[in-house]
Amino acid sequence: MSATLSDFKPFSRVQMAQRAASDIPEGWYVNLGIGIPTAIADHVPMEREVIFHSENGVLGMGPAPTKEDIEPWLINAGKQYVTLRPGGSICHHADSFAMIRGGHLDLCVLGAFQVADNGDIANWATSENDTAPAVGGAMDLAAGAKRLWVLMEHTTKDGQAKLVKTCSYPLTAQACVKRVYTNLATIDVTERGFVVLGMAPGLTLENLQARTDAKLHLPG
Amino acid sequence: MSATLSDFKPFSRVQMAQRAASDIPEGWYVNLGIGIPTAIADHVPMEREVIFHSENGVLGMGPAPTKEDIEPWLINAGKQYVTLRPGGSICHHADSFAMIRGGHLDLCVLGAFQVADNGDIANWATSENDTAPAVGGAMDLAAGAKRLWVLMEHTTKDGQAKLVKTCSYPLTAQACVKRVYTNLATIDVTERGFVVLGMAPGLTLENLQARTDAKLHLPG
Amino acid sequence: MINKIVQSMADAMAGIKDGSTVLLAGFGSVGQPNALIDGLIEQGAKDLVVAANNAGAGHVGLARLMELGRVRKIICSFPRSSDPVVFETLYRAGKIELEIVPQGTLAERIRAAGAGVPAFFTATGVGTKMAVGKEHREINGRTYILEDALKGDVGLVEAWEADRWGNLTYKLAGRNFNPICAMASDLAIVQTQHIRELGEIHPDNIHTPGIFVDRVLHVPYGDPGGF
Amino acid sequence: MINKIVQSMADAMAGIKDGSTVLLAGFGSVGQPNALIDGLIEQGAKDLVVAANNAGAGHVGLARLMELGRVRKIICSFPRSSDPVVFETLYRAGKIELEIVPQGTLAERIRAAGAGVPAFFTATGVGTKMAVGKEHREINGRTYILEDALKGDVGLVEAWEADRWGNLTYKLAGRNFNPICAMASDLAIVQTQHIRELGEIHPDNIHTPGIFVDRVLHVPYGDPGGF
Repeated sequence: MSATLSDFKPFSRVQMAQRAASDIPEGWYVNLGIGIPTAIADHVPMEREVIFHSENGVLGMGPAPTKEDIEPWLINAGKQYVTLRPGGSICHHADSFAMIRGGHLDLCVLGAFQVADNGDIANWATSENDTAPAVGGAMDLAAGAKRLWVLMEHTTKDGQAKLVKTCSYPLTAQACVKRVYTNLATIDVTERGFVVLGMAPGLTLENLQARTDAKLHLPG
Repeated sequence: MSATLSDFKPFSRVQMAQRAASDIPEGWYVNLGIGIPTAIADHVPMEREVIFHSENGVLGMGPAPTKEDIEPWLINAGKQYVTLRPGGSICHHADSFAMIRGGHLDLCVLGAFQVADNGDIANWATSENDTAPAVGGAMDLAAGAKRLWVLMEHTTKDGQAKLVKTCSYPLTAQACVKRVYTNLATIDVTERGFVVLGMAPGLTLENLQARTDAKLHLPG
Repeated sequence: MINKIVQSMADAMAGIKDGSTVLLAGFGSVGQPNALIDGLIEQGAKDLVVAANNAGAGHVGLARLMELGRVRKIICSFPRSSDPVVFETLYRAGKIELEIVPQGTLAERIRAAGAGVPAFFTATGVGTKMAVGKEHREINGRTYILEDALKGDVGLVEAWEADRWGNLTYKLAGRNFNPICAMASDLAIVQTQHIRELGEIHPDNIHTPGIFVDRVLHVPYGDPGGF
Repeated sequence: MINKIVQSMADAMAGIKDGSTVLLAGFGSVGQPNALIDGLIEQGAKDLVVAANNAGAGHVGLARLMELGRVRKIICSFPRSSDPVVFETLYRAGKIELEIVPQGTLAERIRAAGAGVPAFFTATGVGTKMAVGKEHREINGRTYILEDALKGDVGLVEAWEADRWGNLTYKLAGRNFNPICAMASDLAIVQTQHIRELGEIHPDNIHTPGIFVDRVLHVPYGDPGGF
């Protein structure tokens, strides 16, 4: 890790969410995972109609409610209060997961512990011996959505690479991640492996590679 | 066939339907097959609440409409106009057959070509070479309902037994008929085989046996 | 702005390819997308596999499509109808393939395709001709057979109400196969009696959410006719 | 006259046996049948297998049932919660079995039980710990695993409206697991916010038809609280 913070300026979490949001076209059906991915919705303008889905049978979510506007019967999978846009709808859990598992979502964005350059994702348990790991809908979303993007820090807090040759943590799903947005770069997962689409200002490919376990490629 | 018509008085179709209707207790969910079984509903008084189901997603049918009261969007599986009672509901075809296949119907009553004394039923095709036989929902109903009753003539028009040791026609389902109402008798299908519960006035067991391929038993 | 409402039948039918599998909803003449079938006849796609409950009546609609030689195979539960002359003529002449499927298995196979289930076990058909050649398995003491999902390249659907996001409701027995044909088709095309403003249909009472719908055409024909 | 409305919690809970599998609907505290869980605590059945999305929070409801040693096994997708102390203590002490199931597989397994499908293939979980020991099969070039139906002896459900035939509606995200838990349980017990006259709920907008419901108890508690 030769580069220091003074060498470049990592993307903030808001910037990460903004970058992912700007890549979502109108008309897509999108599920945003609990955590940072949820913030992506705040950066999609209302006039660009993107239809957000939540595992608990809520389709067409709008901006978070103000305290006065809370509808106690309307929450998302992260158990936060949400709103419904005009055109939103409710279904039961099996129908909601039929949307996910039947390949009807254009996009799912999840957080992750690790992504491998074959598209494997590990995001639900940090070791084989984790007591009572909680999987929720992550495996359904990863295996079922047409596209899976990941939004995560480029490395762990102690500097370990999260973009890896092979996931060491228990897998969530195999070969399904298409793109990764980190605080350092935007990276596509292709047949060649990781392809760098963009980097934080001031960052060099060399510096990025130093923070990445798997080989990085340039487009073309 | 030693007995002649003067020896006994077969049940009419109305009587057959009445006998079956009188055996349906309040609260049962019941699907009545196309043809004679449909008429059973006419003999269940409205105040005895029996909830009639049709394969095309209609639950809680009432009496047939008068010409003036026809709702063109409300038909049964036989494509006849029907009515809905207060408390009736509509669902889609997969949910409707979930009711059938998931074992939620207390009773289905079908017509049949043949019933065997192990409970096999043949009611959808008269020979292995039938051109384009039509099965509809019969196999689902026979295999799925908690109880299957059959309402049919005791013999074919030319006197062939329809209550048989082994069905010669293609099966609809195996070992599922619990009771048969014919123009000559009411017969339970038990582990012992056919058990005669009642006969048309003037008919003897001997005469009934003469019109039946499989062995008949008396209760007890 | 998302707007799934198309302005012409040609736009509704655009891109349907020869060889497509078409899931055709409707039961009797209730909730049957007759205008879209006529549109498909006009559009010209051939070598089609059509899944529907029946195999057409008279010389109109599905029967007409078959009569024109455009249907290679029909998958249905009940090929008979009040007037099945076209189907029977083609079938006896060996000019159309037939796959008979119990009605509930047909519905469940379509629903499975929409839900990402490629195959499932069922008790329906065990011990019958329907089970021949299929995998059998005993589960908890009962025998079941394995059935495959039935996915559509195209789904033809009739709704009562629709909005520009493709949210749908159905009227009474007009629901039948429509919701599952929408969810199981790559291209779900809807004819609707009524167009509603977005938000006009209560979110608790939308029968088919727009995620399962691609195109909506306004066809306010009124009540279904005879059968 | 059919009347599924019962007048007391004791009537609602009558006959639940030791060793029962209980399907517990709800997601977060929305659409969760809290009164019925308290009723089950009071009723006394033990050695229970409980299937629910979560494994209880704090020391109330499901957590309390577990704390009393009445739950032998929990089947859920997300055993963590804001305060999972009871579950974690029991689990670490080896006093409760845990079966983790992906949320969509959990929902589909429950729905399958209600629909008479004993087992189905799914892509969810392939290549993960969830697939260990399960049958794998390649279908049309993709690998799937076989999952079993999950049937309830008892289902605990919360509705918004109910009538004496047991027809139900749900309010917004209060729907969640409720319809499938009702359809998959031999004894489906419902607590409802509102009782309606028969026919008051429009037949097109009944979310759970009464055929899937056995008992209804009126529990007008108001809005759900925190999570």
